[in-house]
Amino acid sequence: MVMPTARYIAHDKLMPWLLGLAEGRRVLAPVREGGKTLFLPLREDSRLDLRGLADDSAKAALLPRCEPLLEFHYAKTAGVPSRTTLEVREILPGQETFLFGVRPCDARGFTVFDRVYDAGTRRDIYYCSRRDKTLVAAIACADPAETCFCNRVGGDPGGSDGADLLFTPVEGGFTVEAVTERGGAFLREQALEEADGKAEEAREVREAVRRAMPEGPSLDGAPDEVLRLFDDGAFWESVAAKCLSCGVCSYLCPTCYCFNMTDESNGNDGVRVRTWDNCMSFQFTLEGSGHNPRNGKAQRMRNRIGHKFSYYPKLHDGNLACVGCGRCIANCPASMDVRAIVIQARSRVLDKEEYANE
Amino acid sequence: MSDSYRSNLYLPDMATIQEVIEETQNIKTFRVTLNNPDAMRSFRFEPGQVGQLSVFGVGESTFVINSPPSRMDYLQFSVMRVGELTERLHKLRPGDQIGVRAPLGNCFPYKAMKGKDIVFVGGGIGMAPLRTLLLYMLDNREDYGKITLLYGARSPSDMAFSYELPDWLGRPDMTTELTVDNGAPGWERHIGLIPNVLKEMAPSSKDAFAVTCGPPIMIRFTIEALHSLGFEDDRIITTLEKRMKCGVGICGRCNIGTKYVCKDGPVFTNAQLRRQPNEM
Amino acid sequence: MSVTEGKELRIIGFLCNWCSYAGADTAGVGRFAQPTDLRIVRLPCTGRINPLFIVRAFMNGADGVLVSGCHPRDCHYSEGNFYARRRLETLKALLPVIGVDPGRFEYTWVSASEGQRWRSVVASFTEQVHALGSMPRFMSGTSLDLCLRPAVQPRVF
Amino acid sequence: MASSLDELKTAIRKALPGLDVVIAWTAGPDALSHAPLFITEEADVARIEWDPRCSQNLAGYLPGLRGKKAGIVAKGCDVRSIVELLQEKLIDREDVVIFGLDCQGAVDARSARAALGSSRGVRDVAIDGASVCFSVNGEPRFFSPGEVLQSKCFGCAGADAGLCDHFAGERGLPPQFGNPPESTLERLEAMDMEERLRFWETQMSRCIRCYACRSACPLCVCQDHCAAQSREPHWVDQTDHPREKLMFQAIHALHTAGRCTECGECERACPMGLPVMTLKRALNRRIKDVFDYQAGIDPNQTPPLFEFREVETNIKEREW
Repeated sequence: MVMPTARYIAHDKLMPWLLGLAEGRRVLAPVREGGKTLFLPLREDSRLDLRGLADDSAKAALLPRCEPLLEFHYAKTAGVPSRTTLEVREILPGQETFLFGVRPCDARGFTVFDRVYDAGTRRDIYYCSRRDKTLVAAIACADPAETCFCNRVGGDPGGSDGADLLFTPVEGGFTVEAVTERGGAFLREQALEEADGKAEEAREVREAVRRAMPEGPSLDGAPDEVLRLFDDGAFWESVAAKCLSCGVCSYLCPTCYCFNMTDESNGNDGVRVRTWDNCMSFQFTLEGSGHNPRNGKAQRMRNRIGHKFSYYPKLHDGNLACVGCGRCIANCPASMDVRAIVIQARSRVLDKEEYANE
Repeated sequence: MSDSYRSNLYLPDMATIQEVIEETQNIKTFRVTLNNPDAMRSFRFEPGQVGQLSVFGVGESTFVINSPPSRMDYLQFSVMRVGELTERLHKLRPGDQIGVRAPLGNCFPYKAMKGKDIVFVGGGIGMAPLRTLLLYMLDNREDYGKITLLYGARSPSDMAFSYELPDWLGRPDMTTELTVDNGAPGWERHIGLIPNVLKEMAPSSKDAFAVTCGPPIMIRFTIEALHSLGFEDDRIITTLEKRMKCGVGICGRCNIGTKYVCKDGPVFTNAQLRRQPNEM
Repeated sequence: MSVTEGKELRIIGFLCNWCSYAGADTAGVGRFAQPTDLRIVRLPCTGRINPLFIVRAFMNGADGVLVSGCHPRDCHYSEGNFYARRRLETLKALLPVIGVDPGRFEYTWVSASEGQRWRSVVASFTEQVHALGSMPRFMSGTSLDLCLRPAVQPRVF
Repeated sequence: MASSLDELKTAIRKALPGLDVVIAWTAGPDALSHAPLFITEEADVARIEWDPRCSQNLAGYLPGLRGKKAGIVAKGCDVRSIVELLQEKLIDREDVVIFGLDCQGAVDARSARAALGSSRGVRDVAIDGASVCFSVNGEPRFFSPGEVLQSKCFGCAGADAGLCDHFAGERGLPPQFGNPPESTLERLEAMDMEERLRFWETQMSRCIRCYACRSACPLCVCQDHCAAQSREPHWVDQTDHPREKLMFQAIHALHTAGRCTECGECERACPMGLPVMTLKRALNRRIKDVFDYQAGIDPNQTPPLFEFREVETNIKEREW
């Protein structure tokens, strides 16, 4: 299929266009509310905020904070008061969604989910049907924040991995380019003007932001270092010392996908819900017997860093489970910095090995 | 693979409890059948695979299917009462409805074990996963060499499967030893910790596999004892337990390094475990 | 009783076993006419009451909550109601901030012999709650309409 | 403040040999908030920072360090948390060395970021009476305290130097910033009951249940065993309903009633910017009125809900 040519939409046309799309489907976009910019269903009175990275990641579009997996109903059997019947039904999601305004890092985060939730024979139908019904429109970055580091984890501030459409800010508006065939088919149906010369400008904008990214050493290629440090308790104790064991980093992370499943019921009716879970929580691995393989926050931090920079890449062709959005850094109540931990781990291993070689 | 046949990974099959056996004061065995007769008829699993049992309104938990695949009248699960879900399971009676997501996980390498001597070492509820393999091997007796079983529990009254023990003890084609930490009047078998009794028994490690399951501390010392008897790490097989939710390697809590116990396990050789970080 | 003629409201009573529950019993035995909106939860002592019981009751859809125990200095356990008094006084500051009218919650002391007093406490508290009407409910699914479909909505509020 | 910082460093260098660890602040990954620094070697002392970006209350780390000799650098408000921990015997006085500081106000990183547009280029922050000055790429930018400081700074009682083992800086009067910005509690009080419920419904719908409010709270000592994640008792369910999330806030507020010193960590930690200290403020106000008690003032006092009077002079019980 031939991709449609790039299109252009002016700033003042954007909101009406999005609201038009919102007829018949859910449009999620970064909206200013309560002093925060969050991905919320777009309404006429919404204050669209495209200034930078939203405060939450858009992962809830594909993995809601809480989603019902199935519902169950107990009922008394007529005539046999001691017997109950049980009915269980799955609840499948079905909403068409246009997810607008994610940044390239967030869109790339979806590819981290895809490898786990849509893995050949193991397809999570809740995730997959949301993914199938969601068109992802990313906006290339123009103004990276101090905490941005997508360039250090294999990402690109002007990239389009995981997205169907790529918007790029240009003078007066955005260019729109199709990334996937699905995006192309969608774009063809939209009455948007041709981008013409603006496509070239867009390319320059993306080049410029690549140059504007804060520099630093790459964080990939660390899987073995993290593993070799596994038994270095003192190291993990020291990096985890200030951690509060809250869930800010996990819940704002566009790649954290771990979940919990719980039954919640009221009398005879209930739902089995899947909710975001957090590997820094004590309960995450607490077993029925009271034994907890990750009893302390140092062990939990080790698994968190291990998962993102070692285990996941080893299982998935070297791709990190981190896209460098920096939300965990910007929002950590104890100012933890995941970049620094990986760098420290690496230099700790180097130091040790040098010492061993001497 | 086990999980591929399901279109919805999280939707259990409805099942009926057919029989409840009170094994000990805190262990009950449930024999269940799937409500859909076709599903029950076509149900296939291999020894060592697990299932998630659902009590709707409480949740799910993982248990090994401890009946052997060679006996498919029902699926059997033995449950020790330790928490919210097992507490509720223990209150269920024949006829009650539960959910079953099974089979999940890998199985014992029973094909690779063919022609070899087998040493089973089970502690407490850890006997349950061994039972499925043991019965499977007894049902295919000619495929395997000498079979030795050492089963230990805290006290005689904590021994599950007591109704099967006379058969196991009496069979000429296997050697069975029982031990308890604390004896009781009438107890005529071993009194002592499993690893110590194992060392006394000293089964030969030549052409043999050892299969062990039990509390973490028992496994640790049993593996030491097996080493001292000359068992190599790739001939020591254990089956692990972790907190699990999804059962299909997604939810992220049961991993040891890159291995998910629910999907890549629960059965591992000690050699495999030693290649993973030490996070038990 | 005018208040019982209209729609019944959901009023939860947390009563101590030794005084107020017995007092309610006395009122019942004495066949004192009372409104029927109150649903009683019996507890060993008002000192057993976690103020969160009351918050949870409102969250679960109660329109009013009444706590009653032994008179001060008459506590079966000597001092349970003294602690309860402090806790419940503190709780009074929380409820209105989350939108529960202060008139929807009261605590008082009724002894086992005070059947008549129990009757008047119940009558006047019920009347007070009826004057406020039913508690405004959270709209379901504000943030995630998917999660709580009407058929299976846990604890309709 | 350079001189206070030097004094502080000298005091820590001197005390460090007798301590297992000293907790102070150092430059963090974000230019608007400094990060905790756990000092075990003298070389780390040079990294200590002290300016209005030292917002985090470090007292919450102390219960976890029990059994060790720990030094802690504390602003006046942080000292109140330490006092409360001492009162409840959650830490041992003889094991804690308090390095007090004269604080002129602490930056609220969130509002500062909003006011500045970005944290990039921020080099220094200073408070001079009625204005807060950020030096951004060498250019001074001035804001009023209400725009960029934490709301707790407006009721600052100053540092009680008497409780500190060391004190760096001047033991002067606490900063006076004039009119505080309108608080959520005041806004709520102008609403009717149903509007208040709707207010919380909207606010809590944003809550992501990360429990940072709890994890950051220096007085939440249950932590790993919090009621929020317990199935038995089932205080809150795991659905995304705002009611359940508000219930958790009620739990937090009531568990800290008579103990909360309004250090503001719960609100500072909240990644969704929710006004979760409001409930605690309301309880504190009543506790002040009824029991004439303020948490974190006197280490020898007993929190009001841990005791009682047979005759409560300020409680007016209802007549029936």
